[in-house]
Amino acid sequence: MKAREFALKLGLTEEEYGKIEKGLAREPNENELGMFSVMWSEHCSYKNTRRELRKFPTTGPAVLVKAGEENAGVVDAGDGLALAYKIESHNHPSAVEPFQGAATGVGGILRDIFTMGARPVAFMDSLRFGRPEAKGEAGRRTRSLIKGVVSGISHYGNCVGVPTVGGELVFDPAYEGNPLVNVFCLGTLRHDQIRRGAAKGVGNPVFYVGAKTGRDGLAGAAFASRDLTEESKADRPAVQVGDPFVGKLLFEACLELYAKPDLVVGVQDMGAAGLTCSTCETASRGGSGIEIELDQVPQRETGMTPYEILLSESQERMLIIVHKGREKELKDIFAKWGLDAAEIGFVTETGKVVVKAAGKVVAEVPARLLADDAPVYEREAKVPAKLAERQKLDLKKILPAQPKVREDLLKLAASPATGSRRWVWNQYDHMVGLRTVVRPGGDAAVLRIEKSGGGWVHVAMTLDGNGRWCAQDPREGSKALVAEACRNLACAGAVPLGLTDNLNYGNPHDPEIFWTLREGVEGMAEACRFFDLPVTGGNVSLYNQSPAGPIHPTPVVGVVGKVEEGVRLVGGVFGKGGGVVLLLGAEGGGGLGASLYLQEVHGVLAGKLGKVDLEGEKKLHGLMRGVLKLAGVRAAHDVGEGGILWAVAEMVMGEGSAGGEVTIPCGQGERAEEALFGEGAGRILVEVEEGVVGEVERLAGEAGVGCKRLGVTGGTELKMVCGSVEEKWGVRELQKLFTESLPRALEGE
Amino acid sequence: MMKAIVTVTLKPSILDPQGEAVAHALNHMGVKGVKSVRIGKHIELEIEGGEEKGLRAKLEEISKELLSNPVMENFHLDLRAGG
Amino acid sequence: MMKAIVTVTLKPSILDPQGEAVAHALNHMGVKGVKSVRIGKHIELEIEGGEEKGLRAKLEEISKELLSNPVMENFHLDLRAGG
Amino acid sequence: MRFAVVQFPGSNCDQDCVHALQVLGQEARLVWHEETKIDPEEGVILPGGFSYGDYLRCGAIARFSPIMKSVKQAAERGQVVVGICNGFQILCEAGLLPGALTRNEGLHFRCEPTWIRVETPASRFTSHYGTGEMLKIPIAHGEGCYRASPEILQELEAQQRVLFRYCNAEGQEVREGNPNGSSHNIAGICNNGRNVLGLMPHPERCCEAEMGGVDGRGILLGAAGVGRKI
Ligand SMILES: Nc1ncnc2c1ncn2[C@@H]1O[C@H](COP(=O)(O)OP(=O)(O)O)[C@@H](O)[C@H]1O
Ligand SMILES: [Mg+2]
Repeated sequence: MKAREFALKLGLTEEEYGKIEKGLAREPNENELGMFSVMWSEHCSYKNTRRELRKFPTTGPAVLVKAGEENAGVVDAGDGLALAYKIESHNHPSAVEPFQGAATGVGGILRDIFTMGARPVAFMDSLRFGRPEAKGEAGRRTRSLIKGVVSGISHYGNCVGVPTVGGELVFDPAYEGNPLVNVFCLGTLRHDQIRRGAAKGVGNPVFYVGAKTGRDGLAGAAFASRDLTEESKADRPAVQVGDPFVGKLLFEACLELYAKPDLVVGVQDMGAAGLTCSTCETASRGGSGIEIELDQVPQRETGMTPYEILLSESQERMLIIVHKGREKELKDIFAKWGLDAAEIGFVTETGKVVVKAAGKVVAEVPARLLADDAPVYEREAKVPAKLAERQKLDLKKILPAQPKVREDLLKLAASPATGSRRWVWNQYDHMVGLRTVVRPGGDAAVLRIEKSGGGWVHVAMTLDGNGRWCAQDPREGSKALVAEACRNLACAGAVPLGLTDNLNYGNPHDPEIFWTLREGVEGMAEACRFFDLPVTGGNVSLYNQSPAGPIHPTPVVGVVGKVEEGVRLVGGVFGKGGGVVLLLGAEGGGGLGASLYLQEVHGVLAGKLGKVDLEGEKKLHGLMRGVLKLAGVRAAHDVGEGGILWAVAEMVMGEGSAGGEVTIPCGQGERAEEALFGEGAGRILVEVEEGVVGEVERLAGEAGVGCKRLGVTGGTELKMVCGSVEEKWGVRELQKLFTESLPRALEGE
Repeated sequence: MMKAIVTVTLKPSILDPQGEAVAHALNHMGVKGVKSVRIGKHIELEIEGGEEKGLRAKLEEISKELLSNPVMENFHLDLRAGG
Repeated sequence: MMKAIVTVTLKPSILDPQGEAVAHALNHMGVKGVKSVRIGKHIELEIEGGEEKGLRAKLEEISKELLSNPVMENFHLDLRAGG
Repeated sequence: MRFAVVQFPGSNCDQDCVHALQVLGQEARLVWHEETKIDPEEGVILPGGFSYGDYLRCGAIARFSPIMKSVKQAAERGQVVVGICNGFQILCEAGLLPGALTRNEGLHFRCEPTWIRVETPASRFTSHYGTGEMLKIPIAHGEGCYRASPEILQELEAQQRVLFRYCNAEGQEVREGNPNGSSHNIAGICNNGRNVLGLMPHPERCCEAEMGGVDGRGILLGAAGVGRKI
């Protein structure tokens, strides 16, 4: 086959082929084309989104490693401590094989973190599926996807001993054919422990460590290799299998290795595009070259071709460059942990990645050309033709003449879409490591991190996305996301330090989809700038669509922050009763556009979110942190999806929590449903003791933030007044619906 | 009464972390010569009635849809009389 | 090259919740007459060399000591030539 | 007292145990599974985690680790040996405790606080508590369903070797308080010499108020031979 033809078969374009030929000044061979096809794919090169990603703010006083520099960003957490964190998607692999797809997603993000020199200390997962209660085959398929993904995450995360402390689980028909599985990992390290993925020092040996290479993940394009017989094709698995046991040994061995002074020169994990990616990226970063011999690569299967070895995506492998003469120290550590460590090559000054097999050169490519010179495209963007129509909302046509708030709330409580997520996080070890101070179930998880000299720093984190908001208004929706994430942190008394994002969208060649992506990025960027929040990295997942259409535009953000000194952490549910409920922030529901309420209760997705008042948010967050320093604050919970009534309900549905009696303000001309279920941003509910109400009001006054007394806690009922609407519910009844809805939907067969 | 035994094995080039760990352990324990270990499932089903028409086809379907994962596994069905 | 297949099954008195779940699912899927499902392990070992003296005894020992847990499982060993 | 906390490949509560013991004023050192030396005056902890990935069966491979011979000897000499979660599974596989831990009846991994009831103060591990005292201690396992033959179960009961039982919030030994389906609601047992303890719940996870409670302290302090503080 001609090189050009082969290139096209691998998914490269004519234009890209031309660029390769020009860069090499000759015709590329098949191995080289294979390498280009993966390195220049969207996944590795961000060729369709790079221009957009440049819009994010990436600098700030706390940033130690910037977005795009290394495998994960790193921020300063004070006291010499640093945090490395990142989010990664495994949407498509999880759709094919949910258990292994999700598990290897966890393994992949884990490697990104310990590659930085950090000890991984927490995971979070953001999951989106179709409706589990759907009838027939669709529902059955969705339920098995959910169970497979959750057990895959549980399998990997639990086994490596890193707690999964939070996340989200969303059901929406928009994800039926294309689930989203995004995983986040956080690691901790000292400033002086940060590792770089650069190959430096001519003559330094390059080691391959970890699991052996097999034909894993040689999917799609790579199948075009003509060397395959029909028979071997059938065996050629696109599915990568994760081995968390080896994953755990690998990170322990690496951490032990890093602890040796001046031993390691550079580290890089082998993720997508395995050996190809890790060699050309380290060489490119180091401004050097690398020469490797494939015969030295530990192999699990026999008869693998250079092409297969170069492109394999076998899991749990790393590339490590050490100083010459120190090889034995590395080998000893890996031998102790029972892992392969093979010297496969050395650093050169040529600027090229040279690959040999049995001593013969099988590929020779300038590292920069592969790693950094991928084409960058400007995609066409167009406002979706139907957007304006979709943003219209005529409540009169949807809501009943008389509000049915009692039924509405029961419906929400009984829906698997809104029910307690305990079924999920009970399957995750969220306590291992003795750091989890605030467990899953609240607004943000909080971990304690030991300082070098003793004592603790407390770090909060949250993961948030909202496809519904972003589908209806990609710009404001994305802004609202960032605001919500920061608000979640504020409820844990934390100042946000950095953000990582996962952009989940459909096909970027569709101008309407590209427009939503651009709007999303610009909205997030604006909010980040406003909150002084650097974006330290992230991931892009495109082509998320099924025959039924694209998914909702779904950016997901992970925000980490540091709990302020003096903050007393509280839960998000009412305690024993006898407290006062205060609403901090804006009054009024903010309208029902794009709300969970309309979708869950009335089956309508219409309208859009109100404009986000970033200024008001910022003040609110500051106030919240201040309030948490007072004695006598019992609980805090932000108002998000489902609106204020749902937020109050969540506060009474916690284990052992008391009921309450609240009066919810209903604005002029506002329908009760709008006041109760509207998802306007900028609101937090707190429960405090009577004695501190005055102090909270004073702080709120100083901050210029609203503070309204809604009622009191206690009793076994939730009673609510809103304008002329008055309702009550038994707390036990709500709790039962809330805790049982998800397990029933998933296991009720 | 019929008895069906469905043996589910991983496709040859799919990684078997479990098997690898066992092989590793055996070598470590001084058992020589173990080249590879692969671990699959052995599933026994007891079915009421005799070998009715369509039973085998039904079992093939179950084996494929529920008992094995065709993306990664092969299965072998063995159907015999007796409990 | 020798191949050993060790089949590990749960003792009859031990509950098999996973098997029960599968049986339940089968009934739910409309497959009638499945009285019981029991899930065991199918372990294949490849061993270098021929059938040397003591190999079977060695494998019996491994099966008993490592591959199965006598508290709750039985095993069956099948040894044959060929890879 | 000093404890040797054994690190198997795949252990992941080893550091947690060391930390908890230190919080309680005890000494602890990590011992790699390939070592063989355990001092005669040390206690031994086999921590939780996934030794050898929990492949094949939990604890099945770990019990062949070189250190296990020494652990066995230490147990025979009457030294304290505590297996927590994966450690309990290893002790059963190694025959230091009877029975086996099988897949949770609900088939899911479960991580949550559970209520357990102290069945008898007659062991060093329970010496800090009274009969029937209730402790809230988290579990985190997929295979913690205790099974043994009727004879063994009877023997365990007759010899008062069931030290901890799962119960509901009212202290009753009922099904809904049993997170994994264990026979007799067993959460923890000891050997005949009462110096070897295996339990599924993680006492090391509740030795500090910030971690959500201190109910696990007494178990570890008891293991260390520290008398009860009234
Ligand atoms: N997939 C998941 N994995 C772990 N924890 C989850 C998951 N989904 C939800 N949670 C936890 O459940 C709680 C409720 O989730 P959610 O309703 O999304 O909270 P919020 O609206 O405050 O962001 C949070 O503490 C969250 O971390
Ligand atoms: Mg949220």
